[in-house]
Amino acid sequence: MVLELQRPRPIWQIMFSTHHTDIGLLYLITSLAFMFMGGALALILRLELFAPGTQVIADSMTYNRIFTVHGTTLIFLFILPSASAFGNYLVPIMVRFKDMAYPKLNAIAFWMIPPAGALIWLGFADFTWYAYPTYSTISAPGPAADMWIFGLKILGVSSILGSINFVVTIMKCKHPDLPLSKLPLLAWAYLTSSLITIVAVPTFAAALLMLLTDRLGASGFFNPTLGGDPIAYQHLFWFTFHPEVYILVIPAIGFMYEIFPRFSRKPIFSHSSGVAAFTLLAIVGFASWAHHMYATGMSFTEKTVFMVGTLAAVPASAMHTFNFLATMWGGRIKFATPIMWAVGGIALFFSAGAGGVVNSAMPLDFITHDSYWVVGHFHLFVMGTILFGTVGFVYYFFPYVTGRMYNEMWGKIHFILSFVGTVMVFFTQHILGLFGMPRRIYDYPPIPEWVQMNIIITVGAMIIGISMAIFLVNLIYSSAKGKPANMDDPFGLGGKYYFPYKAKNPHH
Amino acid sequence: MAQLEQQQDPIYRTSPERTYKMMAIMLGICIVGGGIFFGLWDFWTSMPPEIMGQDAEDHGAAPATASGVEIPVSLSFVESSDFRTLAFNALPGEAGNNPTIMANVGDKIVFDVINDGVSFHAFGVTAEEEGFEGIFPGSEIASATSPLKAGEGGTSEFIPTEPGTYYYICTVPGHRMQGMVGEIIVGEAGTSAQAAAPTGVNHDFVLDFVESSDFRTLAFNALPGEEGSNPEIRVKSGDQVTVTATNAGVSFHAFGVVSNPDDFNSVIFDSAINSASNPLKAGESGSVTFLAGAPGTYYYICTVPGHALQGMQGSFIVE
Amino acid sequence: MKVIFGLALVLGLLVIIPSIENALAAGDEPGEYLDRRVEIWGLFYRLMIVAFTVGTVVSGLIVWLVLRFRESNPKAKPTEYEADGKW
Amino acid sequence: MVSGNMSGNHSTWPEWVYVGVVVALLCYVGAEAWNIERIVEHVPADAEIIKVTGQQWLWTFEHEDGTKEIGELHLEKGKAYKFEITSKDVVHSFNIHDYVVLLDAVPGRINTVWFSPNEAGEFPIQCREYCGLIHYNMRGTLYVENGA
Repeated sequence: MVLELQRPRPIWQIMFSTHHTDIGLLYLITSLAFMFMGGALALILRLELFAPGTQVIADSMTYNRIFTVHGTTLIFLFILPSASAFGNYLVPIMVRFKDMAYPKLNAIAFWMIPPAGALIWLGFADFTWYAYPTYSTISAPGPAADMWIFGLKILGVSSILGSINFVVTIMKCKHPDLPLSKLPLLAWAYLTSSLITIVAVPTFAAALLMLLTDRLGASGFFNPTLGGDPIAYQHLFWFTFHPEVYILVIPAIGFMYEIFPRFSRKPIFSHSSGVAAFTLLAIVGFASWAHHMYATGMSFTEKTVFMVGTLAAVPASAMHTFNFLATMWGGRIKFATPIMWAVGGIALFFSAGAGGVVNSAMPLDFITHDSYWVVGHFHLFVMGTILFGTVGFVYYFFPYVTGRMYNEMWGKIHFILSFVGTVMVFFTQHILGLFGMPRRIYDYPPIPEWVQMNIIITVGAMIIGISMAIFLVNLIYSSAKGKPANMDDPFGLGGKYYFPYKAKNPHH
Repeated sequence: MAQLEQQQDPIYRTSPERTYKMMAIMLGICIVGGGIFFGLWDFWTSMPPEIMGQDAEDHGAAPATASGVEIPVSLSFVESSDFRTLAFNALPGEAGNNPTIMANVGDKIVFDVINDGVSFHAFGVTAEEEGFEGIFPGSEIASATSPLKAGEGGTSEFIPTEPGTYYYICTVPGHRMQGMVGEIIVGEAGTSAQAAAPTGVNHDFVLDFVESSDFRTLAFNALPGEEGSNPEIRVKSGDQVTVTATNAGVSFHAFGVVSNPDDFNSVIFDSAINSASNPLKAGESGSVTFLAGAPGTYYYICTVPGHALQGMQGSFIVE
Repeated sequence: MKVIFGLALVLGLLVIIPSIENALAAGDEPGEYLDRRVEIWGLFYRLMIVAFTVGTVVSGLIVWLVLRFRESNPKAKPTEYEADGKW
Repeated sequence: MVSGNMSGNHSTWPEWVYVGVVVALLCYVGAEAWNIERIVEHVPADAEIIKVTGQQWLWTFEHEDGTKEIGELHLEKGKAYKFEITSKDVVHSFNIHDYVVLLDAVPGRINTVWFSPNEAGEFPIQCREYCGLIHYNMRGTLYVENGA
């Protein structure tokens, strides 16, 4: 809380303020809360799959509802808001402007999230986080499904508003003597991911409306008996949500671009290649959506086109990895908690990327489609890369927000447990997928390999659960009683760096 | 970033008080939210989506002969905890599940229905073997569009005008398929709807499974439109019936008498020849002998899933 | 830089060899039906070889970087930027 | 790309080499995948057609000779079979993992995939696309018998 550190105000004043750091704080707290809630759901799912037969969940209806909300929560209510959180804190400071371009719009964008979250959580729909018709139109029970649709509608609008705000702040409110080429890479990350959002998300908004009218029986866009086509929805959906993957991952990469040079005591290896990679990703990211749909009976040509499009997006990510490693090379790295998370993040980022390349090879889709391979693959991205980058940055930012230090030892323990758990869970899930276990099943036949691997996965999941509990306690305890941080150099790295809490952004 | 680096003011750090206040707020949200969450947990998934074109046609037939007999029936909508199975009075497997109502033409069946579930339901009587259309006027209580909420109830009456099998159902789309359907078996006026004592009379029927050349239409003895397709069988209650079935097709088949052709699992009267899991292969044949039970209209079908719907069903009327 | 050279070499070979064997193997399907299992899993394992080779190099590099350039490493010396404290 | 002002004074050629290697690898992957897909998608002319229909929550199979099977599929070893897959209600995904056969069953569409069982035995058939309550148990069995 930049201003919080200079002039304490009652909590309600922070809640209803339009100041970018206050809104950033609200975003941060909300998203972390939802992270713990969604994670808890994951643990329940894993307990259920610990062995064949019913374990902790009474029926498949409940199971389906839980995994649906798990996915929806962590993607839309944790990852997106957490990115906006740090964006709100840092973008105005990085472009040296007193606030976001549209402070009130900013506040509105945030306050759309709680009601959306309430809709999603109260409804607890059961049609998976991507709500394919015709299941979602003719079979999914309401009103839960409709509440989900409205919830996502609101979240979509919220993220578009937020993105517009970021783009305008960066492009128009940038300090005149700060050229784009000198803009910190984190700001570049927000610029690119916001641009992607603005282009990609409206498509899904449209798809949601069609879904709703179909459910109400007013139309048949996706209903073949009325001349519609379910595949159309999948195209609309993935046209939004493959770029969404980059929307989610780019800020996390940006966090790492803050952390690596800082702790390596060395500037980033190549600022321009980072910028190039971001831009490349933002463009090429739109050429690959249908690689999620190889199995829907696409023609050889279509498949080829989208495979090429997918592979074309890989060099960009590879350049980031190179940049990180080259930045560490020749530095003098202080391994505080944040950079540990960042390094672990790259390692898993690479594994996920390699898995992704293998995935994009058309024939292998026959093996991996909708199996646990896919689950393991994208969880390596969202957990291994995005969550690692984010959590690392939470630790990095903790002193600037609270003026206190988190507990270093428990931070490291948190990282080690999470890393071990992540590897146990998601690498095993890849193998489990190769053994043919489908996603989203409430129960599975007692095939020995499946049982063994599910046990390993559940144990790993519990390890992650423990580490996250440690995280929670560390956050709460340290923000209350942690030892006061040396605000000029909380991590004892020496060197001058911009310190957010010094930003002269008057409250208004 | 020169301008950012002018230090000013002392630094205030988050204090325990503020953290605890924060925690209190979030805990409050969790408790209130949790209350609503678990309170309404099941309600939100209690309504299947609208399916287009659901308007009941008007049968409008007045009772031919009122027998003066009044049959009071009280029903309650019940739901399994997970909403996958719905039924009347008791869940499948329990006693009194979807009770079959025996009546005669002209009898007045008075329904007293209450919604014991937590989701929405509506009541009606139809002759349709599936779906929720063709509700007899006067037999409905509430409707799919303005249903009975949990705990609400209502009454209606139904006077069958011709013998046959009718169904009392939940008219909320989908609920019938989930099990909210019971039968009303209506006998000829006057006859009492009880299984008569064995009469000793024997009937022999030969039913062959036949299939159209494109294998899309299935039938007994002859294809639809031809002479003797799906012959109607009429026997007296208590007669001994022997059915000999031969699989004249190339697909798998099995025989059984059921009261609801959609429900190929519940074969009545021990009338099954083989089964879906162990069917008659091409050319094989089998035979079964059983006693015709209570009067009413039943169906003999192919008990392999889907075949009855493809046409392998004929009416089996017990008088 | 050696690492990168080695990487280039190994992977270069990995590209060339299978593509040659492909060129030879292509086009003898008719008669006996081909076994899609063999084809697809074969592809899978070839790609896995590539993935794991690269993976070994990358993760090895990461581990080495972490050990070599950590603050506590005896060989560690201040970077050129620490003097004026700007980076 | 010129190294920006924010970067240190160093050469960027290693990055170019690296990017080159990555691109080469991707080309290899793409070519391989394209080639195998081409081979696998080429359906033999004499493949027997099996109509597969998915519905909540069972699989129906119709052989060329009209034999209908539910939840079970009896095939002969050594023959080639082409599945014509469709769905009655929601999207399912027809999957025989042991034979790497997988394709969505989409209402209103007929998707085709072919394979040739070369090994007798029982193999599980499952649904790989979420289709509702009993999705987890929408299973069948493929019996591959030694043909006469």
